Amino acid sequence: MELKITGWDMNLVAQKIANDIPDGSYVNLGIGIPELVANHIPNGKEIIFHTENGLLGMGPQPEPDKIDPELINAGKKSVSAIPGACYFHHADSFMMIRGGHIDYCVLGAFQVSQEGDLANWSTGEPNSVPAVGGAMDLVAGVKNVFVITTHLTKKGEPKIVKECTYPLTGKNVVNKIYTNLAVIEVIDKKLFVLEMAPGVEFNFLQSVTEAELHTKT
Amino acid sequence: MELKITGWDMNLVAQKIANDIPDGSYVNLGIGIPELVANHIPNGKEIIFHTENGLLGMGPQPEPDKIDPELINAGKKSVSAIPGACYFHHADSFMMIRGGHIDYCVLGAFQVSQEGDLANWSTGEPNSVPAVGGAMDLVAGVKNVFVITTHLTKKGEPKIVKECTYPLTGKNVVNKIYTNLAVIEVIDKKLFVLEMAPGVEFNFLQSVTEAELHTKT
Amino acid sequence: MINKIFNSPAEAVEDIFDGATILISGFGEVGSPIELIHALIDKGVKNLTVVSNNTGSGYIGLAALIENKQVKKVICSFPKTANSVVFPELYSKGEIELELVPQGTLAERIRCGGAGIPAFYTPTSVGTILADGKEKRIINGKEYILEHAIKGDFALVKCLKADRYGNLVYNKTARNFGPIMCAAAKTTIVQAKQIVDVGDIDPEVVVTPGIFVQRVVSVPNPLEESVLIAENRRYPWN
Amino acid sequence: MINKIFNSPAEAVEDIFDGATILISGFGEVGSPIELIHALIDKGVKNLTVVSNNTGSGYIGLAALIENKQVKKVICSFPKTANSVVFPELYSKGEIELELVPQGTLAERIRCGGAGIPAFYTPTSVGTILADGKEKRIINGKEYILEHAIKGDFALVKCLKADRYGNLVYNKTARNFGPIMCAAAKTTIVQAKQIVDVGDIDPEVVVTPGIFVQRVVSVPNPLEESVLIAENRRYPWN
Repeated sequence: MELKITGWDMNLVAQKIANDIPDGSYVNLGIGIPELVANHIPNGKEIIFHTENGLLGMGPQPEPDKIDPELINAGKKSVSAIPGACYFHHADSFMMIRGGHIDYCVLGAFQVSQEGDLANWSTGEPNSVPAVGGAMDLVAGVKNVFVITTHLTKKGEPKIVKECTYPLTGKNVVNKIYTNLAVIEVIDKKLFVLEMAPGVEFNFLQSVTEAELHTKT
Repeated sequence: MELKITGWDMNLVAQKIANDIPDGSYVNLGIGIPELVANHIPNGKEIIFHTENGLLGMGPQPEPDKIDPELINAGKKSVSAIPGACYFHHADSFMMIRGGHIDYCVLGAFQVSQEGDLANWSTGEPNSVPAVGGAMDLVAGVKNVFVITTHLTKKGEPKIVKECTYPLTGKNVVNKIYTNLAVIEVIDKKLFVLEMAPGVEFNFLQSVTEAELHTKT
Repeated sequence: MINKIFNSPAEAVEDIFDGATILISGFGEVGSPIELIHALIDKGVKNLTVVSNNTGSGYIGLAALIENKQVKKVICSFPKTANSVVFPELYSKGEIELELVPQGTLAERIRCGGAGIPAFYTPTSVGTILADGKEKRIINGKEYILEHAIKGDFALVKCLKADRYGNLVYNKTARNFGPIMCAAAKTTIVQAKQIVDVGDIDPEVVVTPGIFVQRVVSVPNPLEESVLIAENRRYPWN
Repeated sequence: MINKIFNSPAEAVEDIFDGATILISGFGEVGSPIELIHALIDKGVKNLTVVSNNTGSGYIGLAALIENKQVKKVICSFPKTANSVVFPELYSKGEIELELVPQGTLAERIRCGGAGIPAFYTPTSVGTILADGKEKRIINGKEYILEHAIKGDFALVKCLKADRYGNLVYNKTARNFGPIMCAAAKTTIVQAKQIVDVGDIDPEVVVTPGIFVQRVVSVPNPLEESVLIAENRRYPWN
């Protein structure tokens, strides 16, 4: 399937997430597109970013002359530490995640099911090397799990499906899905469309979504 | 029973323990008589004392003008910290104990059984307030559990018994018993006399010990 | 903007409710948040479950809270100390419940409460009456018992320095149960001797990351329990 | 006298034996004890089980140890990174075993190894294939799985400063798995950029207490994995 409608730019999607996260939240951003969210925090909002490799209060990539090779994020890129940051070891870091102390995480997805299952760590291909990282810990522990993703795969297949065919990261864990076409909330194992990109109508959205969609009336 | 033989002074018993603990050991001393051990570490031996309320490298009671009310030992007495000491929280402190990182602990006893069971936290009296502190953690986790005690109770009853009648602190946990009359090792659930105080003979020692004693021949 | 600083102990404990489970830091008086406890006495909520290593001394702080009949149950390892009078008396009259827990098990149960670990196996207390009724399990040939996490509705904690993010450092052995209790409560209320600017505490030496703290109140000159006891003081003040 | 300082990486790893389980610190290259790993390559023991978050990059450090066919099995959360070539190739040929563990579960299993906790329940991986075959249990209405502690015969760890007691501090996010691995191994071997006098590290800021460390070796100018990879270097040196 090829879309005529490209919808929102992913930076705009990231901005929507940044707007939806309340002031004072503790937030963990997944590697890749989720990292865009950090660029869009509105002025005056204080958000504390957690990176699971042992830093609370992660700041932006530093100027080249300020780089410390031992200060990185979970994506292994150089970052900085804001005033008021702190370092800790991995067990303490995942205590924050598993213990429900992180308010929001933003993750990418291969698939999200209509019951809020997430598949984002493995395509299940037999010859690939499986790698899970902290994804399963995040979805099991973080209070609100947001997914940011293109609505369709590069091949044009729906990513929001009735049931995930890829190996799960967690069951019934996703709270909101932000795509280039819509913002969708998972409530009681049902998907409710909160917002659609300009030019996108409900029937069209449903036609590019395998899972059943609902509207809040 | 009243003993004609008083045997070693408890300071001398503490000194024997101090001599038996190897250089470089990490040691936790119980409250009361066990604390005497710290006074008898031979010159040149470096022993690191752990106190379960969060200090490794506990030093002696400080001069009155050096007292910090927030620096205490498990007996809630003022202590000092040696150079190279460190502070930590209670979960980390008992990680050291339960995880088998402490080499020796020295504890008092109400009773020790011939299989090395220890009772040292409760007399089981119905109206008393039970209080266990860290005793059960220490006997469960520390590599070598030494008991220091008078051989008999104040009423003259044996403390080294066939079976403890008081509630246990742990089963098969004691490695060595140091009393005013003898040093006794627990090997394979049997008690072997290693040394007797001057004037104490084996038959006499057995007569004031309910548990069966053996000699290493 | 994040600002966890409250104006007074009274304001900081304002929403503590009847029947709440409260974790209270301290090993004896060292690390005990006396001013927060006294604010809770002023407030007067009842039927509390208190998790703390001891039960207080004299008629100050935790002992005064118990004396004031606000505590239904205590979970602790050592409910008597040299000057402990209130708890032993109520306990012998059957007027307060006690769950006695080995100190290391208490610490680990609290840590697990903050870490999202609901239960764990431990060798401590195996073969003793404190293991009675607990699930036993042989793992790699050794016997263990199952223990469950402890979580608090609130934690009352004392520290040395705090910033508006809730980052904390402690003084010496006053650290004790503070860091693990901060993480194990829904609402953690901290009294700090000193409030410092964000950035003043080196990120390498923060002991309690701010994420584990919800409220901070400045108590620059905290009372010393043992001094007050020596002066025969009681709270509410006699 | 306590002196845990060894003269060289070679001397410090001298008694590592065939079939040993080795915990190796680091998140990617950050915190990875490259000089200790290279000493282990020089020594040449085999059939090792390596517990580490990743599997190394290029042909340096951990990747070189694997390339040298010394590793039978890796226990890790993320066995591939940008420049990861060695492990994926051996794995696809079935020449190395992999136990894939979620990162937080890996950290907690290691912590429990050091804490004398043999097993614990966790919500992580419930409902996924990584929970297959694991004991499930409902606690307070929620499903958990049972996970077991990981202990090492040895740990190889990198830190910033150490003293002769083995007290350690780390630099920034190079702390990662170091502190928990130190506690979880029978023999913990640490490479420090700087050896300082006992007493130089403030007791309030020690991250790893010396009790968890058996050997310290000075490596004042540790290699940087990514720099070497950019230069197409391999170990043993090409």
